[in-house]
Amino acid sequence: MSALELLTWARGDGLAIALAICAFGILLRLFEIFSLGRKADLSRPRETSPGSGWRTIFSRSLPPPGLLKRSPVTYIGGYVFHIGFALTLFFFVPHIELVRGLTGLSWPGLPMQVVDIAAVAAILALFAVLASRLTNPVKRYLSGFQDYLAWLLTLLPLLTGYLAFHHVVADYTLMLALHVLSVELLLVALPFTKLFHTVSVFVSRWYNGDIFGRKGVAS
Amino acid sequence: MSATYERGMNAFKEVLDAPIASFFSSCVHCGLCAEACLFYTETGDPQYTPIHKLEPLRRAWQQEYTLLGKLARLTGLAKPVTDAELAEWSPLVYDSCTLCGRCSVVCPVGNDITYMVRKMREGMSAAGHAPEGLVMATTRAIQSGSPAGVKWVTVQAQIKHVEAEFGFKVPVNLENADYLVLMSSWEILNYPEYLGAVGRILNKAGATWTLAEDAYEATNSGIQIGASDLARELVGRIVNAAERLKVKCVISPECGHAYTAIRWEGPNLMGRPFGFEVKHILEVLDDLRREGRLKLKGTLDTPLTYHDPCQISRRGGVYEQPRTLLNQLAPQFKEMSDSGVMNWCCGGGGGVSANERAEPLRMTVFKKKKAQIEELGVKTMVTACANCRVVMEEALEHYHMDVEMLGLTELVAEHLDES
Amino acid sequence: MPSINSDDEPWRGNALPLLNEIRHALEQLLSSGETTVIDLGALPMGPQDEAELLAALGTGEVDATINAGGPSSVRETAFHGVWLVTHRNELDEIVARFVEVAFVPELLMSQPEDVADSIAALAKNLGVEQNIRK
Amino acid sequence: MASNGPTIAEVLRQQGISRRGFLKFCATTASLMALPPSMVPAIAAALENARRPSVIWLSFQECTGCTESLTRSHSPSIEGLILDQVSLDYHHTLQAASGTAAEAAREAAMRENAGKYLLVVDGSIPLGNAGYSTIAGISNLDMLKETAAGAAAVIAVGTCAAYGGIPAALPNPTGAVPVSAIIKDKPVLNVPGCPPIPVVITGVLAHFLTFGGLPELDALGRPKAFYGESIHDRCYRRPFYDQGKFAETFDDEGARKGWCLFKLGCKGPVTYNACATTKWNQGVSFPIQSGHGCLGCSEPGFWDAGPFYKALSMPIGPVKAAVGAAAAAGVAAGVAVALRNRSAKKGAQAAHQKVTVDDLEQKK
Repeated sequence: MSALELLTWARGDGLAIALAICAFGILLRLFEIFSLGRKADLSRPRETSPGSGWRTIFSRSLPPPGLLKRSPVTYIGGYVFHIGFALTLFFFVPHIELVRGLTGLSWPGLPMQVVDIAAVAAILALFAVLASRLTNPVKRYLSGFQDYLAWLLTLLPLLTGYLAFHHVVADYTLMLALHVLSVELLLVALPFTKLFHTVSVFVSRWYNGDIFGRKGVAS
Repeated sequence: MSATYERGMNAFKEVLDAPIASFFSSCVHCGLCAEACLFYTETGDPQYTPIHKLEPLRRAWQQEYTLLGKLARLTGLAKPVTDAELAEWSPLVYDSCTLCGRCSVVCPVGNDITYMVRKMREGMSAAGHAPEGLVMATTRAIQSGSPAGVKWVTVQAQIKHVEAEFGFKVPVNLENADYLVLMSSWEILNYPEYLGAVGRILNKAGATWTLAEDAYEATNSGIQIGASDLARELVGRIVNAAERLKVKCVISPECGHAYTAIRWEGPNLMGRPFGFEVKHILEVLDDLRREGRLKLKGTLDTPLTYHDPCQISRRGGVYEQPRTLLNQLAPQFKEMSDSGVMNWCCGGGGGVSANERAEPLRMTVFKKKKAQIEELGVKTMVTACANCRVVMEEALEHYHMDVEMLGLTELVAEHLDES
Repeated sequence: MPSINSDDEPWRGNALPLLNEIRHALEQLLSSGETTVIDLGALPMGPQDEAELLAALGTGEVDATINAGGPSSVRETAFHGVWLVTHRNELDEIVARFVEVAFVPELLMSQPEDVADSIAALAKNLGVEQNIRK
Repeated sequence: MASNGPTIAEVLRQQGISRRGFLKFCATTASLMALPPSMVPAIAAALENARRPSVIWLSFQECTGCTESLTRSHSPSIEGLILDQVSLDYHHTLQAASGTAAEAAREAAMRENAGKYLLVVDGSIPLGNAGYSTIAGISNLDMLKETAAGAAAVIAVGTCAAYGGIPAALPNPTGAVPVSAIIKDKPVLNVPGCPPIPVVITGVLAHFLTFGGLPELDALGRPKAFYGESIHDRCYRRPFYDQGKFAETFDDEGARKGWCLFKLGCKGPVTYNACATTKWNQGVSFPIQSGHGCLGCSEPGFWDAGPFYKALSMPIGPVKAAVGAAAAAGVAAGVAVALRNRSAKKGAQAAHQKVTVDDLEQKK
């Protein structure tokens, strides 16, 4: 199988299989979560409250007072990674074309140099948070195989994408094929690992904001 | 009957709900909850990472309520939680968590870890892994009416004392009163001034109020130990009294978890919304002030600060009222670092103060509050929770610190304009 | 063919790096006498690139034509020592194009083999016995 | 390579070409072979002694586009000059002889130059039914095996010979395979392209003439000198890609301004060929310069690598159907798990035994 044939498989059946597993998994997981139900809260909510589920979905993206100082690597690394990853994912023109191909939606992209910087920043941030995971006593204590697997699965698309873009290590076609395949691995793993937080974070933040908001606290 | 492992695991299955499933699904092991938890910050021991305290509950969820977890268990890839593990987790779930909720406001994915610890304790207590101190306190609460064993006769003695000192009659079992006044064991035993203070304030405001012979105790060990059946029985006494006496509002005293128990958990434990209101005493004071029914004179001119009880402010939403009152009463009122909803716990909430096993750890983690007080340099600290007050008074003595503790209600009563 | 670049677009193609390469080659020529030949056919050149490069190099003092297997033009550009060598076939189609940085391009010089042929030819014309070539 | 006969330098000299002309020839040959100009002396030295080789050209399942491409090269230019140097002993489209005479010429060339001749093949070989493609009653497979046996090397010209090409496109009715699938014991050099750039064909011949062997090849058997870099990397429109400026349709402002054709399906990034520098039609232009994206015609599998007008990053599989089916399956499985979860939870609630203060400790 040549690199182009591998790429063709990755763009074709590979992508279809990965997206299918991802869609299947996300729906299954959401059913698993919501099927457990939530009892209606009978306590009288505060009449006015600065907090709510919707507010917390957004506000939890900001560090609470004092925490940035206590865990700078987690926060700054987290921001740089997530922003860099999002810029790379959503504003690299070939990626927009992928979304257009899937959904018909499209929007303007960013110049390649900007995306390049974002990708490098995201990769560096991933290594910084890995170093932190290996050295910080809490993270090290909490981490298991899945945490390192999720890290690797996140790194691979960025790394292969970067290498493909810069035509290093292997020729572009092979790298591009590996890039698409690594994304497919990520998609397959997403519903069944902690990577599912990309979906469930909106649910968990909403519940949190709702629980606190009822009591008059903006959480 | 007996607590059993099976009853514990069954309780896990009962309490697991959609919020918990979403929380476990979202956790990325970032470790930030540890940085918000004084049991970690003051010990540096990663086993006190809040999310880690829930590991048995998480495994139970995964193996019971997720397809992959179930498959892993059927194929032997995942091992079920054992009774020994539950025993191992008991100190983590009871001794090193005060249900303060700080981790819950910090978690970047929005996990309400406190919500989960509260639920996990249902299984832990059903499996017989609650600490002895809490078991005894709960037993006393159910059997004698108060976790400290305080009986109605003790309250009656205090009533006599208050009537003699202030010259007003303390109403008991009065129907159709505006307020049903509750107390915590601590107020009955350690801070008798509370009843006098509340009486004077309500009388001055022209409000009618009463005590109830069968519902004087506001605390609820059932909530702390995590046994909803017992918590329901305890809160039911108050609800029955309030309904029988047809009061308009039940006042939760200066006690953190009592407020949570009656105000937020109460209706859910009883399975019905209440026909009366439930307010913390600070809310009542602030309402009266706003209505012009609480007039104050004079000020306390010493530098002082306010300790936010976790259940009152972060998990209760009462954080503006004490500040309005203190700004009026104390010109030298200074805020502590991380005040309001980001406050640090005294170290004795959530049943930890009733758990002798946890006492050395409780003293260690008080270093946080100690550092905050020292940073501010004040010698007076006001609070609105008798449990916080007792815990901190003990710890202040332990660390030989010359800091005076005051109840806010008592401070308000002292500056009541009685003209 | 579509118009490739509108006037308001700054062209950011390959002319600029090439001009820099030529500058370094000139420095090398002066310091060590080493010549450099750049094959323009090996570079990705858009129509605009080529026009820009030729405009930037300009026209110099020497303009020679070699007639061997088609005409080849050897022109010095406005920069001394920078030569533009264009090979054409008999149909006058360009088959290769080089920038040569040298004091004199290699191809302008008469080749020893041809000189030897010339001696033989001249000797033959003059009827002289020659013994240079075997 | 014929061991007798004059060397190439001698032939040129006999044609009255001067040493200066010979050097010009060497310089253009170097350019042709994408070799650096510093290689010219080495080429000159090699050509001094090179002798004309015998070439046998076999055409199988092909469209004759490759031959068209070759004969439309810059004749009678430098490639013409090179072609003059080879002895094209068999090429059934170009040769005058036909029928038995033609086959006799092939057999004679094979005999006389055994082990030394070059075999050039265009077209793929059907493995399905021998009758799909025959010459003089001989199946393509037999003829290839027979002719390759005595060849010094085999040059597979065009994407069909190199990788199977259009005849091998799904569902590949004839079972078409490339030369390299059959000839395993000889060096096989691929000159893919549909058609290949003529100067690449002549460049390879020139290299064979000059150095007596095949040039350095990449993993797909292509000469690195021509196929070492992608169209995208050598494209003069590359700066627009980097700036994020793309033509959205073939007649929009971006297209008129010559912006990048990536969104219109250009396969330049995954196509390794020399079009962007060597260009076509005497160096006039190449597809991208003419406003159309690269089809990727020199890559194995290009014929089945998705629509030509879909951007390279677009999905090409049955994604929507698969996701739709998976979503339905996800909902079905989700509902099943949800029902089970609910009954498990209900069961746990039913099994709840009221906790009393006597139940707070495990009694042994």
